[in-house]
Amino acid sequence: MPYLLTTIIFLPLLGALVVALIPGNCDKIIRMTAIAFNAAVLMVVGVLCLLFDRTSGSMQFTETHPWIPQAGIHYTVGVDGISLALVFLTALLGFLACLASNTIKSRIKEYFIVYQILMTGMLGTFLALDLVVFYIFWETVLIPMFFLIGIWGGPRREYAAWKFFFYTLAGSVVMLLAIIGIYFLSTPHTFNMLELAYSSPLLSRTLQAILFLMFFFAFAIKVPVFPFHTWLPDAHVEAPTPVSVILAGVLLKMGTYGLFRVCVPFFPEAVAMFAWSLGVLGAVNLIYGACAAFAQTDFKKLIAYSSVSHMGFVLLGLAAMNSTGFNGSILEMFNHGIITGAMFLLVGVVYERSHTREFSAFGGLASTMPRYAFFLTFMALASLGLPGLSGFVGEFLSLAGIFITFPKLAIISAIGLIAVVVLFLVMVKKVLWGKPKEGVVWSDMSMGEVAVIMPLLILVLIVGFYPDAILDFQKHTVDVLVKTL
Amino acid sequence: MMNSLQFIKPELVLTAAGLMLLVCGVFGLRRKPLGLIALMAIVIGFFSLPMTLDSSSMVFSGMLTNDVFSFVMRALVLVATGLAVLMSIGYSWSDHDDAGEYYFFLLVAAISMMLTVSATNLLMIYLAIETLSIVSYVLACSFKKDLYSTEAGLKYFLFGALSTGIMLYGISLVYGLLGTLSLPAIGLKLAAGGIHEPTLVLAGLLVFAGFAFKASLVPFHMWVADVYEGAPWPVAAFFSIGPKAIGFALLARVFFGFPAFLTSGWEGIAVFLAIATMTIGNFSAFHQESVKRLLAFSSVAQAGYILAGLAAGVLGLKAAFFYIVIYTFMNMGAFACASFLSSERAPLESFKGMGRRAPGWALVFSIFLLSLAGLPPLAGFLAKFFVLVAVIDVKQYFLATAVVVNSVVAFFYYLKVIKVMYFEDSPDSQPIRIPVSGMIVLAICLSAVLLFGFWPQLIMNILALIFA
Amino acid sequence: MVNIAHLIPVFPFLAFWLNIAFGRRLGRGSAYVSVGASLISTVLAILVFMGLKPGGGSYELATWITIHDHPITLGIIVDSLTVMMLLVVTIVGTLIQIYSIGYMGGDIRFSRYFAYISLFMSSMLGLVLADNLLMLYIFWEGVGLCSCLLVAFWYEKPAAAAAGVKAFVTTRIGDTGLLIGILILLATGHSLRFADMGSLPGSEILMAVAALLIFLGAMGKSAQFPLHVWLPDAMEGPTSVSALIHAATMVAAGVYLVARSYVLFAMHPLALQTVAIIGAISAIMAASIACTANDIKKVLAYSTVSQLGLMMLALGAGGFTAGTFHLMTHAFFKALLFLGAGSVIHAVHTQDIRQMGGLIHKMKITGVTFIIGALALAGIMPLSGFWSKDEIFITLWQSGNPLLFGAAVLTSFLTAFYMARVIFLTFLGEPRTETHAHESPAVMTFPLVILAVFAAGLGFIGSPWCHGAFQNFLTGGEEAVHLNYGMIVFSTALSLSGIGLAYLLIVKGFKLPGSDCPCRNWFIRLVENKYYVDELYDVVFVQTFHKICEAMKRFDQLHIDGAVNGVSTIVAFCAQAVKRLQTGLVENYLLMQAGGVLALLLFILGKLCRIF
Amino acid sequence: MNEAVFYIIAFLVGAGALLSVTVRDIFHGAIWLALTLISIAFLYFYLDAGFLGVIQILVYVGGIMALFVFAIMLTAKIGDRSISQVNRQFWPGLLIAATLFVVLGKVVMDGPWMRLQAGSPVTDLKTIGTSLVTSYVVPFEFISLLLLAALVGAVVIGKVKK
Amino acid sequence: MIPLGHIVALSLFLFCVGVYGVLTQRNAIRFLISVELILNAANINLIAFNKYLGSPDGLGQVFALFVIGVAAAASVVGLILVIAVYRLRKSVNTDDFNTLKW
Repeated sequence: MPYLLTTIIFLPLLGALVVALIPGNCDKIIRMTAIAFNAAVLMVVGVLCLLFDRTSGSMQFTETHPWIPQAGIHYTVGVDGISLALVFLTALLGFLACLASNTIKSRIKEYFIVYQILMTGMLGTFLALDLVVFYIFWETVLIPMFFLIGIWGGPRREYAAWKFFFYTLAGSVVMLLAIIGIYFLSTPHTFNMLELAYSSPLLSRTLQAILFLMFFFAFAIKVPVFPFHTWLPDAHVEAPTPVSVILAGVLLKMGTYGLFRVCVPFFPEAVAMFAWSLGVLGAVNLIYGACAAFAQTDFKKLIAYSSVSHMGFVLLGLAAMNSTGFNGSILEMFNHGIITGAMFLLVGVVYERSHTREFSAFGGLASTMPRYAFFLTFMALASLGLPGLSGFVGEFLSLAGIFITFPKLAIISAIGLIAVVVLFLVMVKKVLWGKPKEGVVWSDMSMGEVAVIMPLLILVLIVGFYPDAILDFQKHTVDVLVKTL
Repeated sequence: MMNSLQFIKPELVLTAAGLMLLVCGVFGLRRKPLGLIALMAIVIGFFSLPMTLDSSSMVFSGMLTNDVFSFVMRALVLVATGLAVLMSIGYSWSDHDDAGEYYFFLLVAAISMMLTVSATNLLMIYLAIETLSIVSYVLACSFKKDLYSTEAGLKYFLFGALSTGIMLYGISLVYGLLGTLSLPAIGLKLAAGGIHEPTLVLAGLLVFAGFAFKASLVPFHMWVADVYEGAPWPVAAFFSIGPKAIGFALLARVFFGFPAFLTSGWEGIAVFLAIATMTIGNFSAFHQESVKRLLAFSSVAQAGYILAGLAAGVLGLKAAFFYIVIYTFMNMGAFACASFLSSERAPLESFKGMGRRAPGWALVFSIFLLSLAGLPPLAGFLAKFFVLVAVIDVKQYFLATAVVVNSVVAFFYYLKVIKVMYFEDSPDSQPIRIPVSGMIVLAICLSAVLLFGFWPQLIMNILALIFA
Repeated sequence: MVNIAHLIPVFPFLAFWLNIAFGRRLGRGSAYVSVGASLISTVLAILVFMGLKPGGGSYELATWITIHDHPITLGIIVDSLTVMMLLVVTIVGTLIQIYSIGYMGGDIRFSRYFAYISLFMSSMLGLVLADNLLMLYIFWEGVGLCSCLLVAFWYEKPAAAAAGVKAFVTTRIGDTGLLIGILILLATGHSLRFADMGSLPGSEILMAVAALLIFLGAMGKSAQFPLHVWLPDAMEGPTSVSALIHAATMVAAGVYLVARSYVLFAMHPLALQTVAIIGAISAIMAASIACTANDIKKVLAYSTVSQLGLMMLALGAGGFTAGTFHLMTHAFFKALLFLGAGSVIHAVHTQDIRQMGGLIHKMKITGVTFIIGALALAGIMPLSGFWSKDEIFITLWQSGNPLLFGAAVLTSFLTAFYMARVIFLTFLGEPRTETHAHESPAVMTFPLVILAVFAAGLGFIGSPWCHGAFQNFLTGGEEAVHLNYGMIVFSTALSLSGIGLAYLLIVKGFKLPGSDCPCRNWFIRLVENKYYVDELYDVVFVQTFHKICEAMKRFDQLHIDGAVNGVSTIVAFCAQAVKRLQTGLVENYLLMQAGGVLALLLFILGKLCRIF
Repeated sequence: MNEAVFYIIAFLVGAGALLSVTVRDIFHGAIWLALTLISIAFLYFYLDAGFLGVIQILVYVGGIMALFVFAIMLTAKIGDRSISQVNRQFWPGLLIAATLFVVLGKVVMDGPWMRLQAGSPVTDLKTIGTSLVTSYVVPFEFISLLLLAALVGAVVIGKVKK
Repeated sequence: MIPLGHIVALSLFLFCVGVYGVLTQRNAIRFLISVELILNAANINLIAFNKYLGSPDGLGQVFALFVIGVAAAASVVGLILVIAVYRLRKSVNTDDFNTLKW
């Protein structure tokens, strides 16, 4: 299957073009077109998953075409176990969020155009194997997101959009410097990530450390790692529901993906050097995020901060520097995407009905919206890492991994996990339990809303019960990665 | 001699057309046909350019040179002027007559710019720059009953007069030191050595200041915003691409590149000025409420990036050249969009709701702005990227940092315009019509920005020729 | 037949999904789904029991996940301990579900209730069957979740909702210990199988720590001091839930865990001692609180804590069989007591024993079965509680630690006292308030009777009269158990004296502690207020946590976000300043230009001069 | 003798220049400028550039000075001598000019010209004429375009539509 | 002959006086006068160098010739611009021309 990955990357862009050609007043057709294109992407990704050789840990489906050969820039894409899970996640959430976009009522055409461009950017980021191409896709995400938050967002959308944009941009320009730097430091000069994975570990420790820190800065902002996280609550809260889903589900993963794709293979010594700090940051993320989330009075903000908390596990797994930790970390990315995506969908459900996200407006929803109560409880439990659901597997693997390397951190994190539990239980209590508010008559979730969230629920169960469903894909890649350390 | 005449064929075409325009203007030909004549002349000139390639490398006894650089720059100058003419045709002039003279001035500017880039003698360079300046003063003052336009013209003149004075004084010192003004001869003399260096540096610096004025480097940029704001949109657009490209071409030819004049020691100043230029340009644009001024300062900042390229060796020269080409199109596009979408002063509020009033043009404008800001995968990004690559290659890490920090700051004001267009609604929902010639300008610029962004080889191959 | 054991939890699990998905359509039918599933499980459990080979065995279904290159399998362990627990859980569970049909009859979320119960059954059975710690942990959390959901089943009541959260969080604190213990075992021994626990390669101290951490998990689940606070609050849930989860099965899971990983504990005296001490403290403390409680369910709840403490005490003192035996008998009689209490509450709509009285006349079956259960708990021969308690006494006596033995004795005495107090106040005497109490329907009394039979008779299988059949079944040994007459006399006398004291205080007019007793002193007030543990926790943990969270939120907004916004403010300010350079006056521009030339000149000349 | 002539001329040039930018009355300034320009013409004669001297007088004194006077007459109100002719940045301006003088002077004085007393062949008119139509034919032709453009520009701006 | 340096010093003085005038004078016409001084300073240089260094094609004088021509053209345009501004503002003082700023 030549051009399979290229198809995946540019199919959404084609969708954007097609949507752009449809007259602006045909809302329904635009919506259907966008959904169709996203479904097509999902299907192609499905084919990719089927064709993917799980027994191999190397890059597959690679394509290379010279783009600017004078500057050593080639359009190179490929997929391995680490990226495959994220590509699948992107395609899935992209499709579901597209379905959930019926809450968008204004400027639909522009919305879907921008949305499709965003998809291309995200998929490209996960598939690119040339640092410049990677950077280009990475940046491509920014502007669509800026629009999606700024036009279709909540009351403080402008502030949030600015903040998101500049925070991320500040990180990525530093990455750009590092990309160029590593180009000149590598012998022979190259932007190819696979070649760099061979040549850059030979750099001196100091150089590795400097370059690592530069890349890390960019990724840390995207993840986000404490103390670079404050864009996230604002952006998540102000973004419309489907965009929040994408933001939390996919965009944050770009940062952690970068850590795995760039930092670990390129600078193994530096990563080892900073492993302890990474672990501490992970633990801080975990606990700080949970605590800050707990104090929020805004439903969506709470979920946003809980994302900060969850990403702590990814960092912990990374800091473990062993296959268990890496597996856990990557799985946690996938899980977080699914669970938090679902969470934002659920917040959106009540927001649609109440037009507020303050906890004080909710309460007793379990009585009036039983279906909603089930889904919210389920996802909250998955979020807090209830064994048997997907969240647990990733968290446990991360903890098990870091326990070998830094037992103290693992213990602190495990204790910090209590805060996460408290957080979500209290959230369930505030929203679902108690007496229903006077005069509140919100209809229960419609079948459409259930249909959007159902696949996520099923995935949570599948991964929870049978984690190898995902782990099988990434195992060998992780092994290869660990061997290079 | 025939050979030499062959070389200046495009200039001769333009001169003839200019004179014709004057005559036709006097006989009351309307604005549009006049513009078309000018345009036709430029097109003819453009297509007669390849014929000049056959000439020998030195023409008019070494006054002009026939190298790839001058060829390409002449082409660029013609394109820039052509775009400005096209834009002028579509522009809604109010309270302005003398259309024939207007186009005549544009053509004279084009001629002088073409001679500048192919000149290899400081005397010729001085004359051409001075001509360009004088014509520019008059162009800036196009609305002679307008408070803004006249003030712009006068400010431009006052600033320019001092600049050319300083430059002339510098040239006179160069003459005194080296006894010649021909660049190849200067190169030989310098290579031979034995020149009193402080005086040489002094003379060079004064000449540098004159070029920097054209390239609008800090602190020789102060006129930019006021002149652009006061001048009519097409003139401002022209200023922002034509003379600026000339400034850089001169800097490249005389100070950083070709037959080397004072090759060493300029990098330090260039680095310093590059940082100052981009920073002050960006910071000044930050709070602008007038899109015209904003774009003016943006063009100053862009000059900083180009200069950063010049400061970075051969790779940097390539990058700077690449940047200039890209810049010509994207900046022209941005100016053209802004002029057609808004009024002469172009306050930011007038762009409110443009995303709905003129969705297509708002998108095009956004693309130009984002390209200026350096967003991948647009051409502006690649330009910045190559500059950065060159800068890092020569280990100017501080400069590299300044470039990226500045590009972050710059994003703010470019996005501010886009934000106003898309995020805010306007009370006025009347759709906006753009004249055909305006569309052509935008189409050319847009396709260039996209084409060069996705297929930079086009320029790369030329670069390979120049630096062969 | 052993290899069908893994099917046991499957049916309740299916019932859960059926009830969740189609609950509203099923209506009352959902009860039958759950009870049916439960019955199938019971039958399967009995089949497994019948087919059990001596020494048991385990088998693996699949590899669940690979950690540190070592597979964690989905393994099933089937040995006598498991089978015992299986039987207890399925039988008690089925009976309680039948009871619930009547008890929960009018509830609007009838099917949801049964869904949760089924999920609980499934998790609990899975927990019992798990052959390694990680699997156990998974189901362990599952039962915790069900406990939480069922405690908060009437979430409209704020107290119930809060209790649900408290139950989950408190047990979760213990579970964190368990989790870390698992991590230690994984990191050092690479095996989590109970079968391998005797031969783990880790260092002595590390293994002891692991054992203690595992015990921490057990403490949370079994509501041992200092993690006992959730259990009394959990009484906000339906009484049938209290009976099933908070008396018979889930809370016993802690004891089960210790018993299950007993090898590990046995190797480390420190761990074992800790278990004993914690058990002793919990036993005495909870028993004393039970004496002053006036809510019938609270009395039973504290009694549960106390009895669980007693089991822990026994385990800690080396009495593996004693602890598990008591676990089994306790499951039946405590379930019976709760169901009886539920029946009473169902009838009189109050839980305060001071407002009851003379109920035995109106509710004969309930009364009689309740009294049987109470006597069994108090340890009156020959009811089941007597035998298991007797076993514990003997173990402790033999362990030679007088303090531990004293603790058991004191607990036993107090137990007899407070159970007698409940009976005197509730069923005997005269009604203190106007009630229209009536006997509960058959669907509720039927389980009571069955349970009463078990409560009365189950003890025999562990009695010398059966030659210690239970003990031998459990350990696989052939030892005969002998009658220890001294101990029988002693413990009977102890129980009777407790009942006698209660009789004196309550029936004979001595004022009971807890009402307006003139002899209130600081100690009684302390006990009445449950030793102020809740208040202490509220101040030390809950409020501190809230404060920390608030502080972090503020820190986030003020400092971190402040720094971010500060940067943008600085940039904006600088931009404003730079913009002001453009004064509009051309002379200023010229000055800048000339000054610029001069500055550059000085700069470059300065550079040159250094060369010269 | 020769030297003395030079210094007299130099004094005239310097003093005239100084006065032309310092006297309060702009009209007087223009007169002083004329004096300076004439003195410079004499300097040209002194430097054996007679043709240039003539041109200087013709173009500058005859042409440009006339323009200046016209412009002054058109714009300046004769009576506003009371207003200061110096703007607000007098001191910084003076400082920069003075520093420039010192720095440039120092550099140039250190340079190779200080002692140079050459007697090279005089450039005669014929050389200039030949140069203009051979080596410098492009500038020579081009300056006509410049003058035309300037002329047209002046007309365009200057003419007032009725 | 006097040393070349003295002539250069004179031109330098003229140049600096010109710069001084440009910087400190508020009258736009005075500005033009100052610019003329700068141009003449350059011209003095050119002619002096031509004399002292000797150039076969008389470059210095040719250049000076051009400069005089250019200066004339520039002065014309400059004065016209001053007059154009004066027509609208009735002022030739540069500190009055700040409609365009910031």
